[in-house]
Amino acid sequence: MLDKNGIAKRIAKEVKDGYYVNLGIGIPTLVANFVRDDISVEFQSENGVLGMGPFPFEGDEDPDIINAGKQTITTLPGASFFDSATSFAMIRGKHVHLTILGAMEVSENGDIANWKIPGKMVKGMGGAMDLVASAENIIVAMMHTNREGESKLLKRCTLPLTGVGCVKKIVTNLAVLEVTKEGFKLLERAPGVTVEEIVKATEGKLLVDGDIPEMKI
Amino acid sequence: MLDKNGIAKRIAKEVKDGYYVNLGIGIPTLVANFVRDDISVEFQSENGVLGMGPFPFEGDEDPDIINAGKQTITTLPGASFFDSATSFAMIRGKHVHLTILGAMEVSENGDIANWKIPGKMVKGMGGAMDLVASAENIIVAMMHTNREGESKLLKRCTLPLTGVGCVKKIVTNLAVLEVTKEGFKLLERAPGVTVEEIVKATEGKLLVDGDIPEMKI
Amino acid sequence: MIKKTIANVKQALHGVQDGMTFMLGGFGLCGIPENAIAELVRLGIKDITCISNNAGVDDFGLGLLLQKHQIKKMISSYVGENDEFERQMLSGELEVELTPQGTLAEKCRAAQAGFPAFYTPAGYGTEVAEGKETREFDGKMYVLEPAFKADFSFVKAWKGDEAGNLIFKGTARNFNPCMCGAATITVAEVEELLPAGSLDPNDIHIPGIFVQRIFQGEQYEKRIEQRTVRQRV
Amino acid sequence: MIKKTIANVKQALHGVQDGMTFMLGGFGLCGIPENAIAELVRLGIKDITCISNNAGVDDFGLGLLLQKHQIKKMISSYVGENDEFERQMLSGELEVELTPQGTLAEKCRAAQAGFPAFYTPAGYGTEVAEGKETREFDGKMYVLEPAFKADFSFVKAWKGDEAGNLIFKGTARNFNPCMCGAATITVAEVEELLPAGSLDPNDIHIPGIFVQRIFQGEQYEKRIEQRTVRQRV
Repeated sequence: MLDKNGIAKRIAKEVKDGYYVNLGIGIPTLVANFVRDDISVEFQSENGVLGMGPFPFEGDEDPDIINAGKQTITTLPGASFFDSATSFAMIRGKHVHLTILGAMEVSENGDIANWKIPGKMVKGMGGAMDLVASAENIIVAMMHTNREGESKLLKRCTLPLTGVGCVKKIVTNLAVLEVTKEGFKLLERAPGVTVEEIVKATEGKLLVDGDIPEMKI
Repeated sequence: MLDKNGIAKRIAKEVKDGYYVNLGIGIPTLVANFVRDDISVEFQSENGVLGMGPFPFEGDEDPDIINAGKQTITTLPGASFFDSATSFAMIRGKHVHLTILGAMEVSENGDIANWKIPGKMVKGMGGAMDLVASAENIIVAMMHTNREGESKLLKRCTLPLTGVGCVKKIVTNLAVLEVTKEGFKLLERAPGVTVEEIVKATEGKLLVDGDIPEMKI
Repeated sequence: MIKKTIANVKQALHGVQDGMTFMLGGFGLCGIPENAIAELVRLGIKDITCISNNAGVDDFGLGLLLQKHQIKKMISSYVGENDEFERQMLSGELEVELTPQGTLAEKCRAAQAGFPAFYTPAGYGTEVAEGKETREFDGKMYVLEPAFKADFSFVKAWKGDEAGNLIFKGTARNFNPCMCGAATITVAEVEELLPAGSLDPNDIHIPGIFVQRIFQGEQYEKRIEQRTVRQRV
Repeated sequence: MIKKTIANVKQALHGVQDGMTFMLGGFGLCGIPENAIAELVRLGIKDITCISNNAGVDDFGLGLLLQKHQIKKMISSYVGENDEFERQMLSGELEVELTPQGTLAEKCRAAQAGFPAFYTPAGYGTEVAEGKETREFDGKMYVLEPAFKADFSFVKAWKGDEAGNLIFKGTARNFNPCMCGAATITVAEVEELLPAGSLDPNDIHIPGIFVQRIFQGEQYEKRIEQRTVRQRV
């Protein structure tokens, strides 16, 4: 079973040379720490920066330089700042190659819900609706089940949607899955996790085809 | 009867304090030379400059700093450069207060034609269609008649239109006219020009109400 | 040069009234018009509709206006860091229109640039698209979103000049440029107000034509929401 | 940092083919991609559709491609300074789609920003709107204009860096920024190509994400179309 860093580490392997990548708040933010350093990647944050670097050294924080999670950040050589309209031009115009974001629920046809629990909690969609409606490649980082042990990989989302039929891949604490026309296709098991455990934790249609390898991270 | 400079001089009186003004190619360009220097005005050129100044001194021409007429220009303190999309955001968004442009024909309901003579001549509309479709205040600078002595102030334009019902005022070599719901309203006569001459030179409906003063320029 | 300089925040807010719609720049607490917000609190303007990506935190930014119940309606994309906001929203005290962030930015830009509406894929198939016109282009579905209409835009820049030209710093730029010229009156506050001619015309982010009033803010707290650092080795 | 540097114009134009659609920046002869145009002439690429505000003059800029009859169709707003262009157009040798200048810019920007189409008031009631959808918003009529689709964008900037970031100079900016990222491949040529980190992230006009290839142009003639001066007193 993976912890948050494990999920981020596995997702980092999906990041390819030459990719511009948008990382959502939470686990996705951690992905930057695990990307191979022999490939060239630039991180975009929708509040208006391309070429994000690591957190600043203590005392170097600049209130005018933050990421979409409102965290103080630094920039790398080749970075640029821009306004919100330009930022979403990058996203909507498919110039950002990969979006990695969290989810409360994902359905077997690739719908995603991650911004609202009616009557209980409303964070807002932020840039997520624009990202999922536009990106060619969307990977979701999430826990396979909620605190009550109920599956978050469903036949149909029960919460208000963020986007329809858009999720391509899901990396959870238990597995790596691809969203196909037939449902969730199991690609890899987390270390020490059995196929049965994944089947049990998945409410939506799960395709298990042959031997499922344990993921290497 | 006015010459080109006279027309420009008369139009300059329409330019008010605090106006952003777009000047078309030809006579309109000359207007800048005659604006009172005790008022604050900024000239916008749709190729991407606000705060245009006079032509450069000989030897100071910069090929990267031109106006929409492709003439070398200078900028004044407070000037800015921007791209074409932003330039037309200024125009379409009604941030430019006054547009002054030339015309081949104007009709009594405010239509204007100035970009094409089918089969004969095609200059293109440039920014004129955007300007006339957007500006609150459009003044046309033109000769009252063509070389054959035929009126260019018509009941209906015969040439392909640039915009419909948009012209507010016209300054010609003979007169100043306002476009009203009832037709061209004669406001002023050029020095030495009689009302009869203007009536004769105007094909569209001309409203002559009382004594028509001679213009002061 | 058309001068846009205004002496202070009081004069800059001349004309604001109860019930108006305001745009406010900033992302979280980054690049917010601190001085204009403080003055709106002081003036006690009520029943405001605010268009702003976030609503500040409980005790800073737009949170100050929320605390005093001066806001009738918020149009935002994200409200995750403000408990009072969430409480007022869930209790129904506060009307909230949640809008995808890119749509929010473009609704401002559309108002600035004279576009009445635009088609965006964001929100298609979600409750955001409910009651809105949808349309297919090249096999993909889009939602028609109208431009915003607002009375005042309050934006914050780093440097500005007498002509109203603005330069922003870092990610404090965010929504500020799109909101300039997107309301009837745009009020820009800057950290440093310079004479015309001080800024290179090539470096200007927002030309002064989009700004009606500009003033130098008295002071800026620039509070950091999430101070994240790494240790020096 | 994702490196976009290409050794020379030859490599920068790798993949261009007969029958393709190109966007070319510039206004008149100001800010045109001189090196890319020269290479297109040299390569003899035919049946091109060119999206460019103007068509150069008889013996420079796109005029060079017109002379050799390499252009099948021009999409422009103004052609007033090019006799050969006017001749080919009136004779029917050249297909021409005249488009209002602001519409031309926005059709580029729409392609860059992922908008399928937009409503503009420009051209309503004229032959430009013939056959196009029109629509009323708030009592004013608008024309629906689709985004451009192009294979290559050729733009010219003043300074650029290895990451593809661009800074333009003066009015040589014009259509160049809107065309970046508006075609499948954007090729930027610059007067000065610098290492990443040389440009202030705050000053960049076009972030490198919109540019696929960047090279330093061998030389720039920068011909002036209308040399207008005043006499020194």
